[in-house]
Amino acid sequence: MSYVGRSEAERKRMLETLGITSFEELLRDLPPGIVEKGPLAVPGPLSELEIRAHVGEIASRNDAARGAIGFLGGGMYDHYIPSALPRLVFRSEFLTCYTPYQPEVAQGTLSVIFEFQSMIAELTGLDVANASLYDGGSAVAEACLLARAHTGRPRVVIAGGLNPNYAQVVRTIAGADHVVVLPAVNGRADADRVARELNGDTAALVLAYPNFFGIVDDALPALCQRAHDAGALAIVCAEPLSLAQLTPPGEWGADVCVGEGQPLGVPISFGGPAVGFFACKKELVRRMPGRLAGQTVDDKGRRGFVLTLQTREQHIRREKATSNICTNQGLLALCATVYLALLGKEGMRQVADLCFQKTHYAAQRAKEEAGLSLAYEAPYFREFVLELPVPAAQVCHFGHERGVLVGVDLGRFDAAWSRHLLVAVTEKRTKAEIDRWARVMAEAVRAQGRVPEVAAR
Amino acid sequence: MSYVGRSEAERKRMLETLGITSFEELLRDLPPGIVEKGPLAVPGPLSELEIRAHVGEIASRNDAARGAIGFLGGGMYDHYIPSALPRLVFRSEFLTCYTPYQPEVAQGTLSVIFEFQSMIAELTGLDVANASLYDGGSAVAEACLLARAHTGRPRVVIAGGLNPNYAQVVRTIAGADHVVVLPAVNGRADADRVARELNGDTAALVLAYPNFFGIVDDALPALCQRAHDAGALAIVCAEPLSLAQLTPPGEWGADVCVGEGQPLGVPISFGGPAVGFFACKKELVRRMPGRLAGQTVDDKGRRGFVLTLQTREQHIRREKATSNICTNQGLLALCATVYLALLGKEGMRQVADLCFQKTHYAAQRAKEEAGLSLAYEAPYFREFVLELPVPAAQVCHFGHERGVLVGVDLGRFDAAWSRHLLVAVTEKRTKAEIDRWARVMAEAVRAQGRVPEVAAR
Amino acid sequence: MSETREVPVMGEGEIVEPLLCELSREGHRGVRLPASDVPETKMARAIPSWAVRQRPARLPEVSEPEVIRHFTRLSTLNFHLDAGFYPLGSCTMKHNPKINDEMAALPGFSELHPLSPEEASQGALALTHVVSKLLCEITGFAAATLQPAAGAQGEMTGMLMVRARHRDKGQGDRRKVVIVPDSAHGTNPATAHEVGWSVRSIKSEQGLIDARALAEALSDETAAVMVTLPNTLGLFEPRIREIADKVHEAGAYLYLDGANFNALVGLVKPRQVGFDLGHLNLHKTFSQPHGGGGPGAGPVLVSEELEPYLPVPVVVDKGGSYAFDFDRPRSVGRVHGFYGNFGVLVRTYTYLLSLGPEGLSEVSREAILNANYLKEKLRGLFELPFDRPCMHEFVMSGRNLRKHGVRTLDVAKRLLDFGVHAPTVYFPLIVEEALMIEPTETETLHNLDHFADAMKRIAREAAEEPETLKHAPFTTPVSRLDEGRAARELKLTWEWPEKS
Amino acid sequence: MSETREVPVMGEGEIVEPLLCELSREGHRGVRLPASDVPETKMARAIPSWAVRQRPARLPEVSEPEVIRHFTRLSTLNFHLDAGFYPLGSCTMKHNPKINDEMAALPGFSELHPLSPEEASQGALALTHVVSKLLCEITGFAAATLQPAAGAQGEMTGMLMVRARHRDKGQGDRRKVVIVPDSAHGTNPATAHEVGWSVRSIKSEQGLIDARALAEALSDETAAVMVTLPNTLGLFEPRIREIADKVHEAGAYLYLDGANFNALVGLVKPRQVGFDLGHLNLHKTFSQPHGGGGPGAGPVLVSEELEPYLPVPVVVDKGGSYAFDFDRPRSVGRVHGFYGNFGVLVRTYTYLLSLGPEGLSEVSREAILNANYLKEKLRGLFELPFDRPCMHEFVMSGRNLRKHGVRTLDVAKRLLDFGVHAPTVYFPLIVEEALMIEPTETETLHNLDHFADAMKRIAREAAEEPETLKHAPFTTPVSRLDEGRAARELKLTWEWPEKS
Ligand SMILES: Cc1ncc(COP(=O)(O)O)c(C=O)c1O
Ligand SMILES: Cc1ncc(COP(=O)(O)O)c(C=O)c1O
Repeated sequence: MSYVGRSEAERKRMLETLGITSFEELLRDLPPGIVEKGPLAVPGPLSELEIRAHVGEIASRNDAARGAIGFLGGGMYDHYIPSALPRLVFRSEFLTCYTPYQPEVAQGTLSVIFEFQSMIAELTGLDVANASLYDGGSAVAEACLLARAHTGRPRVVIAGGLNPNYAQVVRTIAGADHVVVLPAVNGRADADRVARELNGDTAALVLAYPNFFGIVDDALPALCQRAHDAGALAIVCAEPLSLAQLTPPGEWGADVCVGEGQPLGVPISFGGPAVGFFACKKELVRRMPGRLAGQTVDDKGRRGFVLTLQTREQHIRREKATSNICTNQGLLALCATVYLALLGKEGMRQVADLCFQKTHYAAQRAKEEAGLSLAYEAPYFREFVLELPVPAAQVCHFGHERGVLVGVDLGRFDAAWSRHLLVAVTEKRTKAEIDRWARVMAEAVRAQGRVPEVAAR
Repeated sequence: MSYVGRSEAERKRMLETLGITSFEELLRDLPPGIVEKGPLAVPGPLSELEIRAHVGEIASRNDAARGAIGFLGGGMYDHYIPSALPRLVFRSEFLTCYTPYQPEVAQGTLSVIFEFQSMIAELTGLDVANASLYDGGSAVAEACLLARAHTGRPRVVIAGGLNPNYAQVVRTIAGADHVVVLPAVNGRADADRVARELNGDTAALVLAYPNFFGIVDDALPALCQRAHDAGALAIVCAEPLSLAQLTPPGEWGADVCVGEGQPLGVPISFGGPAVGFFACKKELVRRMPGRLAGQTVDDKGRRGFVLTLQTREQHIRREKATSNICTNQGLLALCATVYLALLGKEGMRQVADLCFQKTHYAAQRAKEEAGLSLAYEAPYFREFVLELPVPAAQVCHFGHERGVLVGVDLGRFDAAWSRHLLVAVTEKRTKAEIDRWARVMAEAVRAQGRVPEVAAR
Repeated sequence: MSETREVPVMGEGEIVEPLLCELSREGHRGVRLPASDVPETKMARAIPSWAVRQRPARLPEVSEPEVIRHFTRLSTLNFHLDAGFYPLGSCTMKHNPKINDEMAALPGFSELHPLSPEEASQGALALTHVVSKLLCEITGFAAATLQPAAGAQGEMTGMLMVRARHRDKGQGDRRKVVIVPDSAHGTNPATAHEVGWSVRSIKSEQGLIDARALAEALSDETAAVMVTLPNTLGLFEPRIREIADKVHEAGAYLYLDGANFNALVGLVKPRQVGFDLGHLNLHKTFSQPHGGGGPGAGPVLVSEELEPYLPVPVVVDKGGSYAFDFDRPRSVGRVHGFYGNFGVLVRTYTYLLSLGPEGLSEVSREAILNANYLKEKLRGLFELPFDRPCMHEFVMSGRNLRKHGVRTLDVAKRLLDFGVHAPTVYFPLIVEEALMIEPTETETLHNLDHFADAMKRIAREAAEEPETLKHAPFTTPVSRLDEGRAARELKLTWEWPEKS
Repeated sequence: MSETREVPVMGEGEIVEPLLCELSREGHRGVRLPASDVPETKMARAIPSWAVRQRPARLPEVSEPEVIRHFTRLSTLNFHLDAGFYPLGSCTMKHNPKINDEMAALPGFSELHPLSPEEASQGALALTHVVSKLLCEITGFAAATLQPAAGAQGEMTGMLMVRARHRDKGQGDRRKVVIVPDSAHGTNPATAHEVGWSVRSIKSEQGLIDARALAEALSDETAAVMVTLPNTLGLFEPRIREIADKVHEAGAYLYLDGANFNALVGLVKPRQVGFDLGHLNLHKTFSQPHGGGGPGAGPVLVSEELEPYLPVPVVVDKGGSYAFDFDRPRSVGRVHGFYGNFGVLVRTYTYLLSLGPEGLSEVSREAILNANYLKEKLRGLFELPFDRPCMHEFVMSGRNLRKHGVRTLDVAKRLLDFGVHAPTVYFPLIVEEALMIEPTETETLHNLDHFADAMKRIAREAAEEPETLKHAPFTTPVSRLDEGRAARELKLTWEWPEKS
């Protein structure tokens, strides 16, 4: 399959216009011997018909192709995506346009960004939000960089409970030297330890809400206060769908609220493309990373939107930019915007409530059916951790063979958690499916010893 | 799920505007007791999430949901549909617009119809074509009605080889009294018999190309001549994809060429929505059924398209209309137009050739692997009939259980054909699939006696 | 009142979008197919030589990107329901839910061959069966065929069934007249004619069927009376029961043209009112997208008496499995090559499930409320020939604008400048300069008010600056088109440019 | 030369499309969810009271039809690739094949959870693995990470790897300078800064790297040199091998900013030229749609020496099955919460398969031919600061229009009236009034000629009627926007209307 529309006659005409007889003459600036002689060793060309067969076969190797019932969370969730959403998002007007650098022909994209910013600000309880960042992990990292620039201090303290992958991203990007990652204690931040780590060098304290274990950590408001007392910013990494039922971080002390927007209508797609969101107080707006759409008017006084405060960005400010980000996750921010619009005020409350209800029902069934209890006794919202009598990897394998992805083996994150299973239940799971899950859990635990050992990772 | 956007407050405001206090006052013209008291006994309401589960389950009861390999033809074929096609056809601009009665805001639809007409005329070798009819069956019937009106004669002769379903439609619509359906002899028209049936009362002779058995009937040009000699019109029902490799009917005598456009990029969808096409000589244009787009200019001299010759149609001419058709199959004509554009001149030749090649390969494999031979020794293009030593229904059942839809049991059409299997092979079938089919055929035949008897219909 | 803008444009007399033949470039290719993987058969040896195409069909040669752009750009020249309000009377341009399309596109349905063995098509048969049952419940009829591909084909199927019934009763030779009110849609008389009958049109009285005229017209030659309910003026026939009785007394059948069934869903069951049979338009009442002309579906619902005449095949429940029944000796036969527009039925089923009983009765109630509200808002701007509560639509007349030299057509064209589609115009024929307005239930109050405001402005323009209206529309991709020229020159196919 | 049209419009100062908050109506609902089917847990009992939201988030209340219309109408305000030519330099706006989207949307991929057991994700792991290998083959590098979500993140990942390597060699404290040519994209210096290094910019000479300036800049403090090849002027550095040698002699690493790799596909393998590492932009060269800003993917390819530093996890082939390898002690760590933009990789794989070896080498060749052809066609209209054969793009300068009081910005805006997107303007910074034009390989000769004709007309307008240009565009949904006001007033979120 070639997408080039060119006949030999046209090629000849073009070369004539250029006054040359062979294409190679155009390559005269290339050092000799540099042009590859042979063809690349890649497969193809394949027609669409062949591609459907070949790529379809690869996709079929994933459980998802067989409609496995999933109870997986840990940062990404299997939510219902309204039928209208892909129809809108896949309109080529949205899908195949570039970054809105010519606003006169990009009001669609710019209006959507403005709406996304508005709704993220509302959900998080903060003043402003940006057009998107790569994902939850890099959003936390960018927030830390902002805090550093704002406070002029180097140190970042990450309280226990942040998604361990995100903590790793922060360490990678913000430099491990100045990033202190504290362990969770009983699935929560260790408030005393956090307090001790906050010092005059500290730019930011990073908290999670609900946290990686699904827990709504009661200490968060107080910890924000502690951060402020120490002159640091309080950064909250929040799960945005829960915010429809939970008090927004902006109301209990967050200066910056970031997170992963995937739960808002973004296909889960093996973890990406995802969409990081970034909201903060208005005092911090000039240090924000990424694009911002702002309202203005045109020549004729009509309302319109443009990218604004571009002097923060790399293409203007180069090494003095607030971030190096350029291409972002615009299309996924569009997904989130359409999702929030379709569900709306009442739908968002309802979906968050359904997740809450079903999650709590599942925990109860795990206890009743399989005699399993929570690893941490703490309030949780949309996922929880079970303490298993057997390695979680075994239980996951057992479930996989039965078409149930029972939960996330936390041993994949930390060997110390190898008997901990993180279970998330979304509105998509029916009571019957949850009951089935509980039975599979019970069987898996009973089958202990008969299940072959599998790699923990 | 309700699609009504209305709050109680708004409803109240509207009633106030109307000066009434209850909706029921608007029903005062309705005879007493006519309004249903209770709710309808229908299921629902269901959310999209529930509908996906429920309707998805129903769909899964069809073999097609499990990707069965198909060798079914008989009027509809499993062709490759380019990936770009649904993306274009499902653009709401095309999908959710009405019939182009206001041409100023319907140039998209009108241009497409014009292009469809142009390409159908080209493929069939005739002067003009219309915007679509319901399906192949009704297109044949409409052609017969046109012939009647044109000749002022009542009689229609259908030569052997027309799809029996289409013949039935003609009898239903054009009235069985004056429609003579002749049997096929050796899978072809019986030329002598046809000649005898053509008389001074005959309006039309209907021929098929390739015919229902896949055969390219050598007698067709001569039969057209016979029809003309008798003062009747020659109507050819053609399979349009084959026309990319076959001489167009307009070049060997057809006055009207109709058929089923499904092979041109229309999803097979259990037989509908399909798309009938209708092409004819320009002398007959004023008697054509259905809509026609014609070229014109606007106020400013710009080219544009409008529905034209509407005086043929029911909304203007009422009982004097050439047909009662109103709503047609516009979206499917769009599919065909996009398909013809994407495949283009060379692609259409290639796809027709691939069908031809693979069909002939399959027939050869049936002979080699299963010792099966053709029911009719005659040139065939894209499907053929096998003569089986066992009931075709048994072989179909055997294949179904193995995920191969081996062909169409012609016993479904005529009990005399209960050991005839109609096999169609499209470009989608790989050599490996054809070989598999041949093996399944061989096994099925060998299993004779061990296969349980199944209903022949 | 009209502002002006100075716009340097690319030059008039231009082509808004080239045709495929103009985009074609020799040697360009769109999508590719796999090479053949089977041994070659020489076509010349397999096929008679006269039948082997010598000259390739002259089809366009365009690369995939350019094909996509062509149709994408063409699409943007259309007004469509997902862009705005579409108050086309009698067309029920209601919201087209996307979940319906999604379900119809499930491979289990969309890739199902109609000649798959029944055992391989159980889902499709089950769905067909249940949709029949649900439509019977909604209308009160006893049985249904889902085969007709549109309303007009439904009408024809219905008339064929009536004819067969009369024949069975030995009255086939006598009963060959169909009575239709003069407000009827053109398909009604056209259908009657297509089955070989004659048409007797009766004049309406105050927009309603004139019982006396009907009585006079009825005779022992009457085969059927076709009634649209509510009628095309949006009025419910208050004496419909009487009418039914009279029709039955005369030995004829009362046929429902159900194009306007959106007014009745969950409110009135036509069978209970006395109809013997009739069709529904699934592309109107049941939210099937109209696709620029189709597809639709026109299932026909019938009383027990007429059930034996339904087209073959009929899907029957064999207790746990479903099958086609072809063995119906009194059937009128087939009207479709297969089983009708199955994909439309999937959408209909999805729609019914989405709405449920409450949602369905909301359909008619909100549609009626919207229509009456809009009628009230437009009162005074145009004439209201029949001023009584309407059902889901109403008809006004632009007669009062004649004094300014303005016609209904001008109003329709001008509306296009306001982001709203024009209403149906010049139909029904019995109202001069008719404007037939159907808002449907899915339009918000905001949209109704916007429409009313636009109409108000247009009515003012008619008085103050009639020339504006006469040259409207201004903001559409092309301006008014010369329909006369199209009919005179009759250019129905493209011409290839000199060299491509 | 500018024609004028008199258009009565709805009135200026209006809203092109309302915001969701303006469409919101109390009590309206969009999509519905199923009712809960499990016993209720009281939230107030399960969650600390401070955390239970008291006031519902003020989100829009809009019915599904109106949501669909809103976003549909908004979409039509965008120019996009499927509508026309998009000659944005450095952005490679090539055709986005629809089969790529189709494959990425397969449920086996799109519904796959990143924390599914490896045994349940073998397809995704296999695809990731093979895409790495193919990109290595295409670039000549030894290994790859597919984790970076865009080019800039790729740059950062690359710099982190270089830093880790210098540290391992004991030079981490010393080598903290990154050298970039002054023609470099802003992300290069921004990235260097983000990893805590300083930037040394070197002046170009005739649009190329000045070997002497580079030699002067190189020192034992140099960590890396970032080179875009071809550079942002579309020129291939003729002395790239020498440059590589010098960089290596200085103990630094040569980093490829591969944003312009479309010029090199199948033509030149960067590793063979001397690059140590670099990123590709899959959303440019590999046809990922740009989505109005993203997503993209910026895989980083490295030499054997740098392979140990790749981010974790890396997918490894365990002979028949695939697994994540986290046990990489020298890894720089993670740069993404999971594994990067997997969906983009599915598209890339599909694209590579579609093209195959011949198709891939056609990419660069046709892109280069198109750029040179267009450059020739525009010669004389604008200045050509570096007049030599270009690669896939070229840069002109609108300096010559200054005498008419016209700027490059005006040219860009006017182009929008011709159904063509504007080129990249004012970049690279080293060319005054820059116009950076990249046609890509998928544009037809016809489109190039149309663009050249439009540019010709605009150049004429600049001389004859400069005011037209200064007020362009005229045919776009809004006219020129006041960017200053946006920055001053800084309205970044909507305001709810007084009452909704
Ligand atoms: C009142 C009425 N009757 C019949 C029809 C014909 O229905 P269809 O277009 O589905 O054939 C229509 C549709 O336009 C109509 O409005
Ligand atoms: C030359 C160059 N380098 C780097 C980048 C940054 O890539 P991305 O936008 O993918 O982060 C771009 C993209 O605009 C570019 O053109």
